[in-house]
Amino acid sequence: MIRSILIANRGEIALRIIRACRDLGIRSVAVYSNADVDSLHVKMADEAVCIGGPTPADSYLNGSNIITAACLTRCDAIHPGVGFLSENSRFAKATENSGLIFIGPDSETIALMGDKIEAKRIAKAIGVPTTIGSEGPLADMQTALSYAEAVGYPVILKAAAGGGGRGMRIIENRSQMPEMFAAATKEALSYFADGNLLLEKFIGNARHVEVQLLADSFGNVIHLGERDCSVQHHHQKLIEESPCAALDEKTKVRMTDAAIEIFKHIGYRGAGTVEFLLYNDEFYFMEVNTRLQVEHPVSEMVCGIDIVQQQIHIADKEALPFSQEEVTLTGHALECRINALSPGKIENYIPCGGPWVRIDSHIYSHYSIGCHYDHLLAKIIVHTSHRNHSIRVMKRALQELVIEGIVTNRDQQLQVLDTMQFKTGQFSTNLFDQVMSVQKSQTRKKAYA
Amino acid sequence: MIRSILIANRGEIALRIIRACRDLGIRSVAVYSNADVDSLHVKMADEAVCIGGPTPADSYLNGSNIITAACLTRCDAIHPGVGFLSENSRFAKATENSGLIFIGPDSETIALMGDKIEAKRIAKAIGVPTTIGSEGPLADMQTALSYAEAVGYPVILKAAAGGGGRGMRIIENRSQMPEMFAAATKEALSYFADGNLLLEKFIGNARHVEVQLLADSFGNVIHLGERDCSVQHHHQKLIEESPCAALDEKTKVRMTDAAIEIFKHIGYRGAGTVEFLLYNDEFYFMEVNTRLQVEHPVSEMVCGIDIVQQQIHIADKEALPFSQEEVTLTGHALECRINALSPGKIENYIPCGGPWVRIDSHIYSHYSIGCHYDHLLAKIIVHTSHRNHSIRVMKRALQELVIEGIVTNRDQQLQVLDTMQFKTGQFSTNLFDQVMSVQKSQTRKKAYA
Amino acid sequence: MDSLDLHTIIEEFEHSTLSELELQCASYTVKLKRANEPNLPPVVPPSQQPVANHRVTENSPDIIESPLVGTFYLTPSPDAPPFIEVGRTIATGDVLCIIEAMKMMNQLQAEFPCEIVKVLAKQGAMVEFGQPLFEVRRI
Amino acid sequence: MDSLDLHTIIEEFEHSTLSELELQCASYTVKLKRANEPNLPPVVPPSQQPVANHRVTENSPDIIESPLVGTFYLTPSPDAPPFIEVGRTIATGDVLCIIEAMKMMNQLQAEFPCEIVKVLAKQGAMVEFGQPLFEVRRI
Repeated sequence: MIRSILIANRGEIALRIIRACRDLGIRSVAVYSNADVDSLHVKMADEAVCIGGPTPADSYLNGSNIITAACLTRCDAIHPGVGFLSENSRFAKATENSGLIFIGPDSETIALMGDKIEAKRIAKAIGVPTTIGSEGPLADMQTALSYAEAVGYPVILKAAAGGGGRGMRIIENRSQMPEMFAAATKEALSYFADGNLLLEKFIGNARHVEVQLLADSFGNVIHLGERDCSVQHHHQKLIEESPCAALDEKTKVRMTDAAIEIFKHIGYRGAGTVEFLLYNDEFYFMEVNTRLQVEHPVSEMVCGIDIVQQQIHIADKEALPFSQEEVTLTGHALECRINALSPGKIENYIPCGGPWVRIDSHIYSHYSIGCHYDHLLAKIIVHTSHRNHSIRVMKRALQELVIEGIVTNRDQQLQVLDTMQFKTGQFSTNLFDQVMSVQKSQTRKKAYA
Repeated sequence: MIRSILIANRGEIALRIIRACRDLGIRSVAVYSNADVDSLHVKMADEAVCIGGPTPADSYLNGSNIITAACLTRCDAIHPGVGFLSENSRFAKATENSGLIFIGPDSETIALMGDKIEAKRIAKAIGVPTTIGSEGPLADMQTALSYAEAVGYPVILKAAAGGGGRGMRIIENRSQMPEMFAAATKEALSYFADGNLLLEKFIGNARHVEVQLLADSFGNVIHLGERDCSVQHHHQKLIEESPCAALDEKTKVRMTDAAIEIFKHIGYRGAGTVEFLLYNDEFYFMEVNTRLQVEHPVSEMVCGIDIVQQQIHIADKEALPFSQEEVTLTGHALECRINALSPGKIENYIPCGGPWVRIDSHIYSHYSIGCHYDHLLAKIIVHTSHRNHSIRVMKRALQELVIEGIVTNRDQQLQVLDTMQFKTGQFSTNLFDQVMSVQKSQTRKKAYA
Repeated sequence: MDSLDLHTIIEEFEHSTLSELELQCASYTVKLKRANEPNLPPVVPPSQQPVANHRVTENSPDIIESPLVGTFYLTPSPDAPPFIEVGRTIATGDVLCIIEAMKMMNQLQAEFPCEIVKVLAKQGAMVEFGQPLFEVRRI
Repeated sequence: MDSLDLHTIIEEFEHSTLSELELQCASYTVKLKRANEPNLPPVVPPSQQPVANHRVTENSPDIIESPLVGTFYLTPSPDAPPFIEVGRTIATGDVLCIIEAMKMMNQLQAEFPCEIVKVLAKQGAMVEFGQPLFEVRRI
């Protein structure tokens, strides 16, 4: 039985997990780097252990210090949060080997789904549509060229070993291939120590839609609906919502069925996500995220289920307490990520509030945003009966939010919410860049006027 | 059509109404006293008008200045909020006479239900149980004595003209009557300029349960479930929840039916509440609140309906957009009021947050709490699937709340949540005083030890 | 002020009778203090004055503020001449203006004899509670 | 003003009759004060020291901090005598203690010759990253 959990993370996601622990009566142990002494997760947890210097490699990626801290503070389990070690199968394995419970899937599952070629092969094998392209790593540039001829331009090169936009290149025609292939190989090598590349047909005007799943140790797999995460900048999600405005009921059922099928096939255990590209009512498997996701609150609000609590219950070998039929998805939830666009000290923070608003945030007045970690300041989540209500409530919430002393992306988010594309639900992953380029050209016009 | 609203109130409830305006695309005009220059409602509204000095009589009760401000800022309507002028039928009438919409019931309805004797008479006439006692104001102390003999001690004296615990006295036996009668008369006279008293049989171990209703101009009346507001101190509510833990399904249906019956009978229009005493599955009509209530969020969370938006739609002569059958009450919502126990400056405020938590509050770091108005700092509302989850989430939220610089009732609230009575749902309106007296005697014991 | 350097500031201070000087500008804040000269009277910066319906600052004109919310009129009727004019002397009880509220014409009377220095509100405009209406000089 | 250095400020102060000077700008804050003795140079407070594994304060002992999270042992095995003792002199490379982590016994070696002044961690207890383990005096 899990009675205490070490949280191997920081920021708002560490608070999120501490809150789930409190709600379950579980003791929480925070870890922190020298740079995070004044962080809320350190203050809020029942205990806190300093595990290293500011650089992630020295602290939040320092598996040995984290596992030792968990053992010495008598924790039963480690929750890796998102990012950092959350998809590191070696860390999961080391955690298990130390006699601790890793709150996440088996280390084997993490390793299997971490191999994007293998993941895609499995999806294809059980009949889930995947984008056409190379079935495995490209031997050389010539192979890339012949695949590209076969599927037709544009194509996209991706690092076989990792995500986050690193090693990705979109190639419009044959002449761009040599340069792009070399650049992508180099980038993949430097970020993932693995230069292998995949090639896929590039679907330009697509949406990013993912299905949230819960699977227990007894073969029960259920979904909590889908999330649309198409508003992105450099493959970083900015706005997420559930349900997806572009998904008809039939496609939705096919997509959630496909996601459940994959999880059943690989014997997945825990919370996880299957990501798809959606284009004209056709969807294509992209990858499996074997962890909690930043945007999980969007699903929590529409289904009323605490995903982090369920992660803990599943890790504790409990069966899911509800069936698919007992899950009701109500209304529409929308999340905006508020990011810092510059480091600095928050001189004044007045959060938004009131009806239909949830805030997941670790900031406070006089908190300093350093340059060691990501720049997520707050997730504003709203939940109402309809998508257009949610958009209006989100605008109200963003407008009343006060964060002084640093620059944030609040105004950019408001601009996106105000576009006709977003309002009507007709947009794809390039919406954010479109909005920003329009703004830039307008600013330029003004400058010349 | 209502396109702009003047909000004749301050504090968190003014923010609540501004938020509803924003969500509906309605322009909001705040009013404020000299003492509230730095208040959030002044900053958040689209416009703000100073209407007088710090004393309520000079500003928030100054109907003439408020109505003039509404006219001159070209508002279509006035929302009175809670307290202040919200149940003042003369103000409602004056608003109507100025060609403005009063967001609330007809002034006649307010006047009718403001007369507690008449309200009780109506309830009784249509078959709703009322507490036994005098049917009208007591002529003199001798009449009080003979009524008390007839219904049996203990009895309670109440001011005929007002509520809020003013002019109330509980009388255990005959010998206490002369002194109590004189004191209650004096208090009623000084608070309501009306010394008339009522006498009722006192039900000691009862709960305070109220039904939230919405009624439009077309005769549609629906309820949004009930709220239990039994945790009180000096008749001031401290904790509210929905549904009520002590109400079986049969009694609940009878109670909501009775409430709807009363609203239909008097032709009520707007949002309103019928308050009952609940004792051993029997309930007794107490009064009708012809306004929004502080604890309305508890109902909003279980039904997913924005009560303030509905108030505005109803005032705008729109029909209710849903029937009783379309209202689904889900889960359990709990609200704790965080009050200041001392005036002073809030040096540091870090709100609670995360899943299942809503905060309605007007405070911020460095905001000063004066002594002119009530001491409500924040309403923490949680909504989960079950009552015991809600209690745990509320404890988590209260524990992480940081308000430095002034004394609050946060710890008292945590003590109440921790009692066996509250946890099991078996308590009555004297729970808070019991908890505090136990604490006092323990403190005394410690002092002697 | 941006070009002012420390040397100049100290120089200025030295040639003054001040015992303290605090200076704040875009680029820096500086505070100078001189001890030992007991002959100089300390300069006390005037603190905030309490806000009253008639704001008074020593040797400066009074401000007459609006006691209610309403529409400000300088004339008894659209065609009539104004109640007061700048430069005119007013006796206690003289009508200064009308503030219309709830269809009532509220005449605002002078509470002391004074000379009108300036009219601060606009004819026909809304005035808030406490809004400055006239600058006057007591006689 | 940004280029104004401490020397110039002090110079200006020295040549003035000031008793105090406070100055704040983008890069630093300085406060100069002169008591009744006008010969004393102003004291500039040292700014915050960077935190290092070996914290150094002038004229005070060094602190050796834990470089990892683990269990602190002063002895190589339960029955063996401790690696070091208070008062003893240690050479560079001498083992000070063992920190056990992930079933590995990590020997912590002295990086400079020193004398052990105090043992700050408890035998068999958990130590965090950066936790002070020994107070030593450099030789």
